[in-house]
Amino acid sequence: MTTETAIKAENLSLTFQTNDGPVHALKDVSLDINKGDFVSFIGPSGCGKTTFLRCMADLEQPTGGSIMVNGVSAREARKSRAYGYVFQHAGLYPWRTIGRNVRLPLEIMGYPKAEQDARIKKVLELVDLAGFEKKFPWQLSGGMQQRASIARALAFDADILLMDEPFGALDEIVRDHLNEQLLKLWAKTQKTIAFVTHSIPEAVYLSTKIVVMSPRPGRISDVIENPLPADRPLDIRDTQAFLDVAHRVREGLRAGHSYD
Amino acid sequence: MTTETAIKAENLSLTFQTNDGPVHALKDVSLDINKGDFVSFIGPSGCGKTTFLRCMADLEQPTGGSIMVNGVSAREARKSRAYGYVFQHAGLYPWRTIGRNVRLPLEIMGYPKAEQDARIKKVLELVDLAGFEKKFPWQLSGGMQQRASIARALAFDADILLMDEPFGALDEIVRDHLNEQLLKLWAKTQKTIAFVTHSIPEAVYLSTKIVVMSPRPGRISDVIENPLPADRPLDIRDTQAFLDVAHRVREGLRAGHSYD
Amino acid sequence: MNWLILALVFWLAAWAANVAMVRSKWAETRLVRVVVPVIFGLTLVVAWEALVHAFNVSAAILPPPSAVADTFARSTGMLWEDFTQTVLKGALRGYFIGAAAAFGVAILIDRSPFLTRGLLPIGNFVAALPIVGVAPILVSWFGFDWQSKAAVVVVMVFFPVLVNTVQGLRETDVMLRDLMKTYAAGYFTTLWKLRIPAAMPFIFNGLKVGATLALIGAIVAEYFGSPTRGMGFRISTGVGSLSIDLVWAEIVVAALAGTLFYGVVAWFEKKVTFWHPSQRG
Amino acid sequence: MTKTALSVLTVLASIVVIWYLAVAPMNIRVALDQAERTGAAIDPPSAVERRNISVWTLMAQNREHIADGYSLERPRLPTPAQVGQELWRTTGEMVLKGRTWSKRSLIYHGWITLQSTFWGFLLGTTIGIVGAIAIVQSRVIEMSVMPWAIISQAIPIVALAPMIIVLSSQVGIEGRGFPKALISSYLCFFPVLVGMVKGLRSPTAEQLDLLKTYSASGVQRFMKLRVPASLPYLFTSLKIGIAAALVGAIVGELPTGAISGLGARILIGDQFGTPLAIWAALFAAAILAGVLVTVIDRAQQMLLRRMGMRS
Amino acid sequence: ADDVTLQLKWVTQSQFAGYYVALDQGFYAEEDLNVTVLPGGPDIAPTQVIAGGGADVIVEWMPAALAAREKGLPLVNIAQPFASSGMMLTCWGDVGIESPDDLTNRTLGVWFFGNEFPFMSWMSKMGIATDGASENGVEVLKQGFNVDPLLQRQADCISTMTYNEYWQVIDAGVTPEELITFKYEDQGVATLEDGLYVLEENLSDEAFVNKMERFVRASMKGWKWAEENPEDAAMIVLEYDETGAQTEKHQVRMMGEIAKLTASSNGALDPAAYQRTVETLLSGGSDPVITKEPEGAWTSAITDAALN
Ligand SMILES: Nc1ncnc2c1ncn2[C@@H]1O[C@H](COP(=O)(O)OP(=O)(O)OP(=O)(O)O)[C@@H](O)[C@H]1O
Ligand SMILES: Nc1ncnc2c1ncn2[C@@H]1O[C@H](COP(=O)(O)OP(=O)(O)OP(=O)(O)O)[C@@H](O)[C@H]1O
Ligand SMILES: Cc1ncc(C[n+]2csc(CCO)c2C)c(N)n1
Ligand SMILES: [Mg+2]
Ligand SMILES: [Mg+2]
Repeated sequence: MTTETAIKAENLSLTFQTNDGPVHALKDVSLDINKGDFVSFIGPSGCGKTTFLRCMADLEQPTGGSIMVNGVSAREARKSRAYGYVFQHAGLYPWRTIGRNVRLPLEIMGYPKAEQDARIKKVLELVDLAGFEKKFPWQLSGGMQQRASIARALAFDADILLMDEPFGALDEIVRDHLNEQLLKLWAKTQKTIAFVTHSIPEAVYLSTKIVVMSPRPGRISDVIENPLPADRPLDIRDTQAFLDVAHRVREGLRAGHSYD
Repeated sequence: MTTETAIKAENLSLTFQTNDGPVHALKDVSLDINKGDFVSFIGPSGCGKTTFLRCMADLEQPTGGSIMVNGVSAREARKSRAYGYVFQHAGLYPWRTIGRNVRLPLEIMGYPKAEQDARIKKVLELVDLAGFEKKFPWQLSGGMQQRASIARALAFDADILLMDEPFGALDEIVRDHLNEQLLKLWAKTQKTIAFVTHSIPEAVYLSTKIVVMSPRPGRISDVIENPLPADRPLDIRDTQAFLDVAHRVREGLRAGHSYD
Repeated sequence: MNWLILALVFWLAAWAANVAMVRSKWAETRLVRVVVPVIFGLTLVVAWEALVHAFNVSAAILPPPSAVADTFARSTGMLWEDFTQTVLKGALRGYFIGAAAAFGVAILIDRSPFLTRGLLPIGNFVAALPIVGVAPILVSWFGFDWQSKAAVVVVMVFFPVLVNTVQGLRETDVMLRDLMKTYAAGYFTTLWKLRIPAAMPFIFNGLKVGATLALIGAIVAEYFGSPTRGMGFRISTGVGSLSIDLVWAEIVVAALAGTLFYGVVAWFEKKVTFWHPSQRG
Repeated sequence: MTKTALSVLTVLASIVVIWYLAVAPMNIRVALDQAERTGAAIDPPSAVERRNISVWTLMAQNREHIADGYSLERPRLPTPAQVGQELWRTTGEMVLKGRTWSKRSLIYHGWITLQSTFWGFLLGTTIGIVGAIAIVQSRVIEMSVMPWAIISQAIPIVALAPMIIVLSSQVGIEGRGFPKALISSYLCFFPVLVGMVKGLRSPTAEQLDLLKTYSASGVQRFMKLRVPASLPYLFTSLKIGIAAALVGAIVGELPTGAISGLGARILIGDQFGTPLAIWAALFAAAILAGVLVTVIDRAQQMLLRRMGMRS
Repeated sequence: ADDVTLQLKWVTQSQFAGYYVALDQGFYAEEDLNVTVLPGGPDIAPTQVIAGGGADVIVEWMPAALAAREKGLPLVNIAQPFASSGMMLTCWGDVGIESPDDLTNRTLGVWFFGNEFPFMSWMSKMGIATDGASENGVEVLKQGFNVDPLLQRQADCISTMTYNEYWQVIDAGVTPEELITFKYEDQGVATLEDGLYVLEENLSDEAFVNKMERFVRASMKGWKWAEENPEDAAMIVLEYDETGAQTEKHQVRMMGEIAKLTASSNGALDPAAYQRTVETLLSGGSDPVITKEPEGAWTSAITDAALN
């Protein structure tokens, strides 16, 4: 099996100029993500996870190094609509119903009307929101909104999915459920997924690769290849293998904090 | 050892009248919390955890049943400043610096100036915010804001602490750290703590008693006495005893959801 | 024709200069922020001068800015006297009385939701009364001197400040109010420590609206009777004696005074509501 | 809804009571002057002596004449009933007599003012919206124009009005409708401009980023995000704008020959010392403003509800 | 037909009856003229309107016209239907004013907008300061559009016209005995009112001059008709009043008073009256209305031709 590179960062640096002086959000970050990988990013608040994801999406301009997506520059990748992005907050447009929110990218990308309808139906079923098309965002709970925003990113054909703490606002049970769904989707579609989370079990449960980051300046402190098998029932989380990986992630994380 | 009751709810019900019809946020909830208890509330989103806490704090008027705090009505308890409350969102005043935010309850309760200063210094150290007195809330990260709001609730002498998901916005490491600190504080001050959380490990790690709630209508589905010893290092979370309690909580929780 | 070409050339050059400045790395400096609108204003003035000359517009209708500047320079004494009468005596006093009264009333009615509900629609109704109708009545009530001008200003300033203050006082975050409840804080403590500071952005909205209205109100009121001084007096009589240049000099004073007044209020707003997201850029 | 109506009525009732009470002191001097001419005994007997005596003393010393103040032909403060009667005389009664469009009918004059208001509003909102779009699209325009938009509002339009009229007739625009609409739009455009700039800027960075990830075009960004996001702001400013346009139309009627319209009625009422005519025109103007604002408010609620906004 | 636009000095009222009569009775049509009468009002300066090309001919007071001429707007009087002035100062009798000398230290209401010049000349002739600061001066108020300042005793005297504001005071219930009036005519400071003025440059245009001859002829015919049929004239004026605010009683009475001012004029300017006006204005003390003897400010050419 030859692996192609989906995302390739080399010596990526990004410094924000603020009135308190420069903030080194990312410093000399290098990382390869293969096609079909499920990569989780974990690290303390403010370590640059979101910034890294935004660089991949060409929403932020690196001040140093380079980043390639699907073999072209991040900018070209964005122009060719290579990825779907799920923001940290749902970010639904309040004046559009759930259905029309999901329709937004399809309208912009010029899908034919009939196909728009079909896709909306499909993705809303996927995230358990069938029947909520006509509701407005504020009529839904926070978790449902987050699911709608995931559906929006899945509605069009992008083989890369960038997800920034998509399940942060959900309670543990719903989260477990969506974790399972996401794994299934990934297995079925072979998408490449970059996934930011704060939860160690979530990172371990979902990913093929876990990137641990540490702050000031933001950099990668550990990259862990996940040895768990591809098929993962929920109770894999009670196995020793799982706990071992979790332990390693926790140690890596702790190193980035100033406690103890 | 004779145990005194700090909070006593009997057949507590609360129904919100909305334009979609009535919402039964709480229905026939009965619970005793002893002085010195650390009680966690866990349950799916919208099951009434916040509402229950707000009833204890006399911020919500029950539509049925009764609630007593420190042997008097919730209203009298509030008037006698019997508790400190930490809201789900930090809720700092943006026009006050962190220091002056913590000073607010002290000003209102008429503490002498010198004592105000001493207390502010003490609690800000406790939550690792020494040196940030002069900053304004928006100049701090979400986690720091949340810690400041905890400091604010700790600054004055209330023997009951009501905390609504105080650590929801924090990353796992900071959260672990604050969990430890909170346990220490509780051990030292013998406060009674009611604590809402979405995290099963957090609930198991912190509490003497875990209250599992379920929605529609909001009620208590399980009350679990935590058998773990009072002295709890962080790695107690890797023990089997811990995992067992966590499992029981998870089962209780799952019963409240419609999945599987 | 030459005048038109001159104006066009100047306009193109000034626009190019502005574009260059805004694109430059100094775009956000205070200097550029001042210079750019000033250059834009200069182009307006040059265009005006050129059009007046090019089309031979009679000075009885629209004098060129050079004539206005000339008159301005020669009449500073009179302009100052008028400024004192209209702005310092009429507009400012009326503004302070109106704003203070509105603030007081807002706090009074705030305690009663009943009054708030009842008064606000009526407030909006009264705010829609055209000043040209109110002014003659108030001049006949309060006489010809500045008192009647101040009264008109009071009426104009009162409702924007009232409506905004009441709204601001109501707008406080429920959670922040609950916090005060957990401290068992009384009405006045909550008012003083929470609701007034939280209402400040709204109050300043009202104060800013009032600032532009105050001057205009004082000037218009002078149309309906005044002593023989004041900006409105000069403007309303200047047209009749064809002293249009003097009228324009007074308009310049009004624009300067009004903008300065607005600027001062906006400066205080920045100081007082520094914490509000809209002030943090 | 009924709760609001009840409170408004209560407040209204108390205002009417206070108003009635105020009529006595406001009108006592004129009432005494008139009584003196009919030969009644007044204390003190001459107007010159009364000049320096407070109204309260005058009322106390001449109780039997207090009532006269409530039926003066030229009151300083008319009673609500007098204003109501005058309003009815010039509106409802005219309609009943079939003279709705007579020159003595306020409906006719209101209609004239309404037309200028309408054109001024149309012109003003167009300028405001187009200006806001230009400002949002171009930083140079924003930096150059915005301060002058603020300065423009510090210029008393009444001072410019005569020049606007003469100039517009010189450039060949006949009739007084256009200058009136221009003056009206001058007051109307500013709130719309400010509101729309705010509205078009209201999308959050995140909402903008989302469209960037779709690689949406500038037009798409404008139509799918900025425009819908600005609608609530648009309506709020339209409500302020229409009230301003009405005031502008009335102001514009002063120097335009004072021939017809509510502004002309106010002026003529002033010139002929018929305060009742002023009060009636004043109330007619405020009622008209109320109606216009309500119409826009209803439109706003309908549209925003369709857009799923909470009221 | 030739178009003529006439700008009046004030709102539609019997003060301008001659023009409305000529319009209504077809006198203008007979002269093959198509006349548009524009009413005036506060804030409308006829001088400005004619400068802007908004009118061919205006009704204006001579002081304002001469002042405009000095300001560079060359107005020329072509006819003078009003032979004498109707302006006066109306005072309360009970405040102790008996003669003009008693005016010192009083508060007086005065019209501005170009109408203040006769008053200023009068005061400076009597040596009374009007700046409000000097001793034994007068306190001057810019009077609004109505007579309230007198009625409410905010002023001791106000400016009135014999044909208009004076009667508003009377209508408010005041008896003539309570009032003291000083007519400018009696004080020897009368200035010519309500003349017809055109721009000098137009007078070199044959066609224009011819048009004006016909206009003046028809207008004077209108005035004489109005003097003979005052009630009908007032009704015609009412018909043309678009505000609907004028009353019959007031307009009929006004027509009666106006007739007294126009009766002795055939439309031609009386050079002696012109000279008196100029001298009054030149004697304005430190701040005269005009600073030098105007030249070419009137012409008899048109009235000569029109009335031959
Ligand atoms: N636009 C910006 N301007 C200035 N500094 C910024 C900006 N965006 C992010 N930063 C800073 O860059 C650093 C990295 O931020 P980033 O949002 O990537 O963190 P994160 O890892 O996503 O944190 P979290 O877990 O809290 O979301 C932080 O210190 C942040 O304050
Ligand atoms: N003021 C209110 N008016 C109407 N309904 C309300 C109100 N406050 C809460 N509710 C409803 O009451 C129920 C319980 O809400 P509550 O906030 O107590 O839930 P929770 O358990 O705290 O949820 P979460 O974990 O999301 O914070 C929910 O269905 C909610 O929609
Ligand atoms: C602003 C204003 N200017 C002038 C006059 C005076 N005025 C000009 S023509 C005329 C004759 C008929 O009344 C009068 C009185 C006024 N009243 N208001
Ligand atoms: Mg982030
Ligand atoms: Mg909650």
